[in-house]
Parts: sequence; C-alpha cells; structure tokens
Amino acid sequence: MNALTDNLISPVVLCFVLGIAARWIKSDLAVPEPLYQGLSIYLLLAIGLKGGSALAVTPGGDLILPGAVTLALGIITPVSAFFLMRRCGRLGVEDAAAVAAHYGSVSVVTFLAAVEAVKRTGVELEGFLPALVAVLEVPGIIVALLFANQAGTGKGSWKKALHEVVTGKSIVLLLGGLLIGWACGPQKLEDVQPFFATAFKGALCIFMIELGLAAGKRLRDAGRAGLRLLILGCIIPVLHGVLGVSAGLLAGLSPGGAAVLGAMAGSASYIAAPAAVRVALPGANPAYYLTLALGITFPFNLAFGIPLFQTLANHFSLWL
Amino acid sequence: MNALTDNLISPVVLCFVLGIAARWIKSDLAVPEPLYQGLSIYLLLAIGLKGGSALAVTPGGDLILPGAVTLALGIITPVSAFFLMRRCGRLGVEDAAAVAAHYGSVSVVTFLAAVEAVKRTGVELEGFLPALVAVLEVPGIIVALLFANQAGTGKGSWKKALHEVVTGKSIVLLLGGLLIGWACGPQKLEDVQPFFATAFKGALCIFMIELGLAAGKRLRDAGRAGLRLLILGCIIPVLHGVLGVSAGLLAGLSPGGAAVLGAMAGSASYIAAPAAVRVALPGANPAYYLTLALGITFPFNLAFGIPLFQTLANHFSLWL
Amino acid sequence: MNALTDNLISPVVLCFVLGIAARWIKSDLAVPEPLYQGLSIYLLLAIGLKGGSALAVTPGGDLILPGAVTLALGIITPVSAFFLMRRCGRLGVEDAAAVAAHYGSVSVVTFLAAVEAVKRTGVELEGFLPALVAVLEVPGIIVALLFANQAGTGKGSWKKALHEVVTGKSIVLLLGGLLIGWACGPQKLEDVQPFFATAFKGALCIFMIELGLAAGKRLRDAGRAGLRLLILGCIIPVLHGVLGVSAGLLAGLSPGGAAVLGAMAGSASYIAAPAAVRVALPGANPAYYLTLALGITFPFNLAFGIPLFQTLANHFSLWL
Amino acid sequence: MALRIPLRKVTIIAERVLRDDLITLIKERGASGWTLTMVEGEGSRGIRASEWEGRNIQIDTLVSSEVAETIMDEVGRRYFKDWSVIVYVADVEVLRKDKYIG
Amino acid sequence: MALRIPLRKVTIIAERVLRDDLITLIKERGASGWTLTMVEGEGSRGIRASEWEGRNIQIDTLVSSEVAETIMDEVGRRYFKDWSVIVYVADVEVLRKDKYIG
Amino acid sequence: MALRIPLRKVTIIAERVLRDDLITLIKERGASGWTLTMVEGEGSRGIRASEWEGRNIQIDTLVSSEVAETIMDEVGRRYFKDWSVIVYVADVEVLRKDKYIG
Ligand SMILES: Nc1ncnc2c1ncn2[C@@H]1O[C@H](COP(=O)(O)O)[C@@H](O)[C@H]1O
Ligand SMILES: Nc1ncnc2c1ncn2[C@@H]1O[C@H](COP(=O)(O)O)[C@@H](O)[C@H]1O
Ligand SMILES: Nc1ncnc2c1ncn2[C@@H]1O[C@H](COP(=O)(O)O)[C@@H](O)[C@H]1O
Ligand code: NA
Ligand code: NA
Ligand code: NA
Repeated sequence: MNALTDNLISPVVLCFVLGIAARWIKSDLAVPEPLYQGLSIYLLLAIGLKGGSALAVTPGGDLILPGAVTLALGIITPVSAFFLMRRCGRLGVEDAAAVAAHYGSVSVVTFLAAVEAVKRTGVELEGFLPALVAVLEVPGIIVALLFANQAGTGKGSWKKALHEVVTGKSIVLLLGGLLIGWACGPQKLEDVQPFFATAFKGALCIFMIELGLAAGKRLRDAGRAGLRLLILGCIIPVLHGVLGVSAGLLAGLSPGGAAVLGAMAGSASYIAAPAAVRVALPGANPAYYLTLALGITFPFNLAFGIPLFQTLANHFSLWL
Repeated sequence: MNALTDNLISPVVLCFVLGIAARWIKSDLAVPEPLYQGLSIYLLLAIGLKGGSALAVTPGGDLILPGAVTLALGIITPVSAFFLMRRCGRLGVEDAAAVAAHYGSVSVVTFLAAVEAVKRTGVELEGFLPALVAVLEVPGIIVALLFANQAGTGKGSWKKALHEVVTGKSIVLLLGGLLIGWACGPQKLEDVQPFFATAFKGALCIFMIELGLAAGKRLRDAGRAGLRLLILGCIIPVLHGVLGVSAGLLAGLSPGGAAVLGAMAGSASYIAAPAAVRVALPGANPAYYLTLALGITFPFNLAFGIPLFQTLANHFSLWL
Repeated sequence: MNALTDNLISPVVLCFVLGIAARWIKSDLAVPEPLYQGLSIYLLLAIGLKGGSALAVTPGGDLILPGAVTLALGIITPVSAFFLMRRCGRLGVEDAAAVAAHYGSVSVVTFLAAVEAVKRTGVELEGFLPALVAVLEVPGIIVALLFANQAGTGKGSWKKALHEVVTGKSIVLLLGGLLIGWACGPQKLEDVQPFFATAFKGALCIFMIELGLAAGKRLRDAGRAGLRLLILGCIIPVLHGVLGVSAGLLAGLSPGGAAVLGAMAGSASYIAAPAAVRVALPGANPAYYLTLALGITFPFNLAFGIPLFQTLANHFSLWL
Repeated sequence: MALRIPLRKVTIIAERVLRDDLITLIKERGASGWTLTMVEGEGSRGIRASEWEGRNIQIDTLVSSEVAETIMDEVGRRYFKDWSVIVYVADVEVLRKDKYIG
Repeated sequence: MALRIPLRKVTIIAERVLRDDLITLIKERGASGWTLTMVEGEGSRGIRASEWEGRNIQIDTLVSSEVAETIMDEVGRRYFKDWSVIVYVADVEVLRKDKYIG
Repeated sequence: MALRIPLRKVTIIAERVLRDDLITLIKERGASGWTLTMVEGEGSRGIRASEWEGRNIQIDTLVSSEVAETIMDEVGRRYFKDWSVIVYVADVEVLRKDKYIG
C-alpha cells in the first residue's frame, strides 16, 4: 500500500490527475494542439535517442532474446484481447479487432511511467528498453487488423492503414531517434542531453496534463461503454502484464526491466493505434477503443498496474 | 537612481522593451498564440510547484497572518480602485467596476519581476509567496463585480463569470501546482526542477516579448483613454503598493517579501480578470481596463513600482 | 574523409536527415507551424544574446575589420550570384535577382552548424561572430533587389520590401538579442543561460527536423529546376565560401572564425530573403530560389561546404 | 443526380467568450450540428477584449428556414447590444445522407 | 463590370484522416483547385476518433455544376456510411483570371 | 421575422504576404468590416513562396453590390498577374444590428 501511494505521489502522475480534475470542474484549461504535438515529437525523439545511445554500447547478442520475446508479445496480446472482447465483451468482429489493435500495441507514456517508477526504487534498468517499445509498437496493430480482414468486415483500406502505422510519426520518431542515438553514441549526444534528458521529466508533466484532460473526457463516456467493458479494461492489462513480466524474466531481463516490459505489454496504445484503426476499420466504434485505452486502461496501469508488475517481477525473479 | 537602472537592465525587462519596440516599428514579430498559451501554462505551473514545495516545509502557523493580510488586500484594493475610477476617473459604474476587478486581482508577471528584483539584491524571500498570489487572484474580481451587480448594471451572467474566475486556467494551474508541489515536497520535485526551475527565467523572456507586443498595441491606444486615466494608472499602483508593503511588514514578512506583496497589491491582472469581466460586464469598455492594466500599470510597475516598493520596504522595516 | 563523416554524424545533422527521410517515405510527421515559429524566435534570440554578451567584453577596435569585411561580402556575393545566374543559369533578370538576394544574405542555421563543427574540433572561436550574422543579413538582399529595380522589372513595392527586410522578425530578434546581451553582459545573462545556452543544441535538433521536411519537399522539385541550376547550387557556395574564408583570415579572424565566415558567405538565406523577395519581385519564380537555397545549397553546405571551409581555413592560415 | 435538400446556412461571427453560449443556443433552437472556425476580424465596434483574448469564432450551422429565423432573431436579441457579433444567412443544398446510408 | 463565371462551391466537412483521399477524389473528378480550413464540429454521429485525433477539415472547391454533381455523389457513396462527413453546395460567381492576366 | 439586408459576401483567397494590403484595399473601397481565416490550398499556379511561408489567407467581407464590384475589379487588376489569388462573390442576407441595439 505504501509503495502504491508512493507511486502515485509524483509530479508526473499528479499532473495527470490535475488534467482529469480540470476537465471535471469544466475548467477552460487546454494544452493547445500544436504544443501537444510538439511535446509528443520531443518525447518520442528523446526516448529514441536514449535507447539508441544505449544500443550503441550493448553487445548485439544481449538483444536477441528480449527482442524475440517482445515480438512474441506483440503477436499474442492482440489475439488474446480479440477473443476476450468477442467472448466476454460481446463486441462484433470489427469492434473487437479495433480494441485488439490497441492492446496489441504499446502506450509510450505508460512505458515512461513504469521506467520512472522502477528508477525511483533505486533498481537498475536495461538502457535498451526503448528499442523494445519500437519493436512492440507495430506488429500488434497488424495482427489485430488481420482478424477483421479475415472476417471480411474491414471495409477500409488495408494498404493505407499499413502505411499509416509504419510511417506514422510515432514510429518514425522512435526509430529515427534510435538510429541517431545509436550512430552518435553517448558521447556525441552529450550536447543535446540538457534538452532531451535533463528537461525530459518536466516536459512530460505538461504532456500528462493534456492526457488527463483527454482521459477525463473519456471517463465521462465510460458509463456508456458498459460495466462489462470497464472490467475487461482492468483485467486485460493485468493478464498481459503478468505475461510480459514472466516473458521478460525468462528472456533474462532484470526484475526492473521485466516490470517495465510487463507495463508495456499490459498497456494500450492511444497514439499509433487509433489513427490506423480509423483508416482500416472505419465501421468500428471509437467509443469502445478510445474509452478503453485512454479512459480506463491507462489510468489503471498508472495507479495499480505498474506497482503490481514491479511487485510481481521482484517475486518471480526469486524463483528463477 | 542606480538601483532603478540596475532593475531595468535585465534580460526579462529588456525583452519586454524589445516587444514594445518591435510593435513600434511595425515589425512582423509575433509569438504564436499556442506558444504563448503554452508558456503561460508552464509559468503558472512552475510558480505553483515552487510555492507548493515551500509550503510543504513551512509551519502552517507562519501562513495565517500573511494569508489573512493578503485576503484583506484583495477586498480593499478593488474598493479603492472603484471609487478612484468613479470620482477621479469619471467612469460609469460598469466601467469603474471592470477596472476595479483588474486592480483587485494580481498580475503574475509583475509578481515574478518583483521576486527577481529582490533576489538580485541578495535579499532572502519567503518561499510561500506564490501561495499568496493564488489567494489574491480571485477575491478582488468578485468584490468588484459586486459593485456593478448592486448598481444593477451587470447585464452579463454572474454565474458564468464566477465559474470563469474560479475554474479559469490561471487559478487551476496555480492551485494545482501548489497542491502538487505540496504533496510531492522538495525532494520528489527534484527531477522536474531542470525544466520548471532552471529554465524558468529564460522562458519568461519569451513570454515578456509577447507581453511587450501586446502592451505596445495598448500604449498606442493610451491617448484615447485620456490623461486623467493615464495618471490614475500610475497613482493606483503606488497607493496599493504602499498598502501592500505596510501590510506585509505588519504581517511579519521580511522586507523582501513585503516588497513583493506590495508589487502584487499594486499590480493589475491582465489574464484572469479580463476574461471574467468580459463575461460579467459586457457593457464595460475594454479600452479602459486593458489599456490601464497592460498598457500603463504593468510597464509602470516594471520600471518604477518595483524599485519603489523595495526601497519603501527597506525603510519601513527599520521603523518596526 | 574521416573529418567529413565525423561532421555528418551529429544529432543536429542527423535530425535534418531524419526530416528528409520522413518526407521521402511520406510520413505524416510535421512540426506544427506555431512550434516552428516559436523555435525560430528562440534560436535567433539565443544567438543574439550570446553574440551580444561577447560584444560586451570585446574591445570595439577588434570589430572594425571583421565587420567591414563582412559588409563587403554582403555587397560582393549578391553581385557574383546575380551574374552567375544570368550567364550560366540562363535566368531572367527578375529570377536572377531573386536568387542573388538569397545568396547575398545568410542562413542562420548554416552559421550554427559551422560553429558546432568548429567547436567539435576543439578550436577556439571569436564570440562576436553572431554580430557578423546580423551585419551580413540585410545588405545582400538590398543589393540584389537593386538589380531588378534598375532593369525596371521589379513590379513589387520597394518600400514594402525594404520594410519587410529591416523590420522582419529575424533581424529584430537578432539585433534585439545582441543589444540585450550587450547591455546585460555575461553576468546578468547567467540566469537565462540554462534556457538559452544549455538547451540550445537540443532545440536546434527539433528545428532541423522541420528544415529536413521542408528541404525534402524541395529536393523532389529539384529536378524541375534543371541540372544547370543544381550545379550552380553547389558551385556558388564553394566560391563564396572560399571568398569568405580568405576575407576572414585577412581581417584577422582565427582559422575557426574564418571557416565560419566562409560558411556564412557561402550560405543562402531561407528565412529573411524569401519574404522580402516575394514582396519586391512577385514575378520571380519561387521554384528557383527556394529550391536552390533550401533544397540544394543548405544540405550541400551541411555535408560538404562546412568541412571544406574548415580545411581551407586551416591551410590558408599557415600561409599568412 | 445526387439528392439534396435546400437548407439555410446561418453564419455567426462572434467573440470567443460566447462560444459555449452560442452552441447551446443554436442546438436549443433546433440545429442538429455546427461547424466552428477560428477567425480574426474587424467590424464596426472599437477595441474589444477579444483583441487580447485572441481571435473570434465563426459558427456555421445548416438548418431549415424556420430554425434559421429563430436562431438569427435570438442571437440579435441576446447579443447585438453588448457584444461584437454579426449574423448572416445564405442558401445551400445539402446532400441527403439517408440516400447513401439507407 | 468585373467579369465573372457562375460556378458552384462544394463544401465538404470531414474527419481529418480523410484529407488526402478527399483531395485526390475532387481533383480526379475535375476540380482545378481547393481550399482547406481546420474546423471543429458536431453533427449527428456520436463520439468520433477525430475527437482525440483533433479537428475536422473543411474543403471548399469551386467547380462547374456537372463536376459538383459528380463530386457530391462520389463523396456520398464512398464516405457517408462509415465516416463523419457532410457535403453541401452553393452558388458563387468567380472573377475571371484571364481578363486580368491576358 | 428577423430583419435582414441583402448584401454580397466577397471572398478573397490569397498568399499570406498580401494580408495587410488586401485589408487596406477593401477598407478603402468601402467595406466596413472583414473576417480572416487561415487556410491551405492548391490552385492553378505552381510552387509558391507561400508553401514555405505557410498557409494562405481567406478574407470574407460583407458589402453592398457596388462595393463588391469595385473590390473584385481592383483585386483582379492589382494581383491576378503576379500573385496567387482568387476572388468570388455570393449572396447573403445579414441581420440588421440597428433593430436590436436601437
Ligand atoms: N462587413 C463585414 N464583413 C465581414 N465580416 C465582418 C463585417 N463586419 C463585422 N465582421 C466580423 O464580425 C466581427 C464582429 O463585428 P462587429 O460587431 O461589427 O465588431 C468582426 O470582428 C468581424 O470578424
Ligand atoms: N447541421 C450542421 N451544420 C453545420 N455543420 C454540420 C452540421 N452537421 C454536421 N456538421 C459538420 O459535419 C461534421 C460531421 O457531421 P456528422 O457526420 O453528422 O457527425 C460535424 O463534425 C460538423 O463539423
Ligand atoms: N477551384 C478552386 N476551388 C477552391 N479554391 C481554389 C480554387 N482555385 C484556387 N483556389 C484557392 O486559391 C488559392 C490561389 O489559387 P491560384 O492562384 O490558382 O494558385 C489556392 O491556393 C486555393 O486556396
Ligand atoms: Na500492449
Ligand atoms: Na492588485
Ligand atoms: Na551568403
């Protein structure tokens, strides 16, 4: 319990709460769209650079197993999300596939929050984790869209959706940052560290305010989605998170790294996935996937998921 | 005199002058609106965080007297501004109430400039001053609107105006920042300090350019407002400032803190007040209140008010 | 060769490449316009402040020769560019004058890249170089427009074009920054250094992404401009660069400073010049001047020009 | 030929503070939708708070002739005295959705 | 008197993701130009992805009566079922360029 | 019924650099107000400086028929040759302010 509140009382989490609260009291607080987009460019590039410079000093062999395991998570999680949404959530094929695409991909901010939480406990972390974010981002979306395609319900353009995912700004910046970071190495990045590393967590706070505002809007719609979906929005992250933690430990990650991988697997994308899904599955109802991803699963992970995955990773690691 | 020029020759003040000059030569220089809004989010949150973390280490008892005195200033200053505007300024009830709302509230940037000026002299300052800004922001506006309401001239919506003030983004961010800063305490804020504290004064420079551009526009309209109002725009800040300095010293603030409280009392809001006044008193002429607040009183305080309040606070404190 | 790749493998240059690549794969990556404008305000002000604070500690006499030589470059380079474009480029008078205005002025980002490149080699640099940027920015544009005017083809408004150049935001911020930096001196600037100096290179990275996106767009049009112009877009920077390096060394600049002056002379403006040219020479085809300045000469200088000027400056300096 | 309904497009240009009020007003009076654009402008009024507050808003709403009538009248009555607002109306033909979705 | 051609102004308001598709569509069907504005809006549909994705787009294109017909029909056919889109048309008179450039 | 004056809405779409010039022009020719929107667009002209400079502007002004005539003619004469500009006009009915303020 103490670990839980300790996780929640941080500037980053509280700024998210501030955003929700501001929406709740109908404040006119709003992060202007260009600023929000600018911040997401900054955050993605910063994550990429950091991961890339870590890759530059990591022996290639150390990456194979974690990479493979992450890829596997990217294939398994959309499948399980799809069937849970079909069976327990009683959604149609198109809606279930749309939701699955979100759970199959990864929420970058959840990743960041997990990294912070782990670091606060003083535990060491693998530097190359951002590279795993890039690995996990795309496959899940593709797998999920395949379901709808197979069922013949995907009326949207497949080609365009794929282009949207692969050339979407989040993957371009993440991969671009990784490559730049890797090519430059830690030393040449030193000059840009005050901007990209030191200022990072403060900038994240502003971003969290906007996420809070957006989540607050979704939370109000959460009722409409039905209790059934609300519960699934809390169960799926736990399920996928446990899977991610176990897979991470088996792949040789440190307990901290495994907790972060768990948070990644348990998270639902709300940047890359919605754009692709809107193009590929226009008939799917955004009320489902946006409310689940942003209104339920993201806050759930922030508050409960991440400390849970940390605890599990610590316990599981003792058995290995 | 030396102290005066020394106060004026600072990047923050000169950036304000640059803005005025750019408007004057009809340059196309403009701070894009989303950026300006982003900067105001940043500044307000940063002030709040700083004040909040100071609150966390201040014994509650030390706050009661300064808080009460600030509240009293928030009730007295709109009243005096209202009557001065009615009698000497010869404004109608609605216009006088509108102007009074601005003088009853506080200009956050004047506060910041005062803090800087005091710090440059090497004098120590109470860390909880930002909390007093939050205390001073709202009541003055409400008191001023009551005048118009009583006179039956307030045709606008009262309820909406109140909502506007209380849920306005400036108060939400300031209070939100205070709460977050207080909950986290200095230690947990350390990670976000490079962004919110170290970068603060540079970011303020960009904000000042925009304020200069806006003030430059108003300065051109100043003629229309008439000499009578121009003079009042310089007298009121001195009057309220002297009141604020005295009240601050009596409440036990350090001379530096009292000087800052003087600047706060002497300042006129140009963020929170205009929005509320436009809603509550649509018949009041913005030419009066915007020109006075931004075109006259703000530059006056920046150039003369702040050094005056510093000198007075130092002298007065010797008599106590 | 090693120096060449070493120059290219830097976060700033690679972010430019990332922008080009993103455009190439038709990614939806875009730096929102207000953010781009905000970054340019920041960069110009930062450069000005830095140069200004250096001016404050430089004896006036040291500036006369470099300043005069820079002014001379601002008069010679548009003339040579004009005739090359007329003779070898076979452009009409209006188009040639438009292109000449760009080569006569200076690209601030090329200047920055050159400063970085020189600093990376550990060579010392004159601090007042940003002041030379301000000197070089305007005259070249005016000289070039005179050609069109003389030929009677400039149908646009001269007065307005001049106003556009002299009160344009780039010159206002650069000069304003220089004055503020000079008035405050290094000590009073210390407070704003974390924002304007430490964070500078990181912020430049984001700016470079947008420049890369814009250049990528131009590169696709480069074909239309014709091989003839493509070649001129690489020859002119070398010619002007060699001139700049020699002039710099003769004026007593250090080899590093001369290399930077070479890069300045060899660069083509794509911020101040296009705006002025569009107003003064509306009949000139932007396809020519924008493609040359941003699509060809800027990347050429970034990749080849700057290391070349460094090498030349080092060699030439041995003969003096 | 594409099936179209003749409707009226009511355009309201106003200060930004009126945003929520105006949207509520037109919905109450029977509009089923609206489109809002951020604009700048100058009119017969002098200095306005909106100069500092930022830009104006333009709201377009496609409505029947009667609804157009009520909205215009209501906006005029409520806002013309104290606020910076103009309203105008034009004829448009809107493509019928039911023909394609049905 | 200034010489003008009577044309039709087709206005399409749609989710942002359709931007490139719609521009391609109208150009293929014969439009020689278009003007795009970022807008916000509310219509008959419920929650839309675009709420998170950001604002809507409004595309205006000045075309002949026949081209207007084809564009409207095509937009209705392709997008009305699954997307948040409306289309309307109005009469305008466009100043002829040739008279001044010629 | 709400009282309305039939007026003409002149719309000018142009490069951003022309902003101040165009506003001066329409005011000189008798317009009492204008509304400006930032837009993007593509027309018959090729690459334009405004691509780099940013978006186009759209100016709408409600004027009498005669003023509309003069404005259009003047814009055509001054800008059609060298600039990226189009102008069109449409009929609108504007709500009379005096009826509500009076
Ligand atoms: N004649 C006009 N033509 C176009 N827009 C106008 C006109 N008059 C006023 N406006 C717009 O309506 C807003 C309010 O007008 P007003 O109440 O006259 O100040 C202005 O800021 C303009 O955006
Ligand atoms: N009656 C209307 N008047 C004006 N704009 C509308 C109207 N109905 C819909 N819109 C616009 O068209 C978009 C899509 O509408 P819909 O498909 O009905 O959700 C909305 O977001 C509005 O911007
Ligand atoms: N047919 C059209 N329909 C709508 N807008 C147009 C059309 N043609 C041109 N425009 C707009 O007018 C601007 C200038 O057009 P142009 O001078 O033809 O390049 C374009 O950038 C568009 O915004
Ligand atoms: Na996931
Ligand atoms: Na005050
Ligand atoms: Na040059």
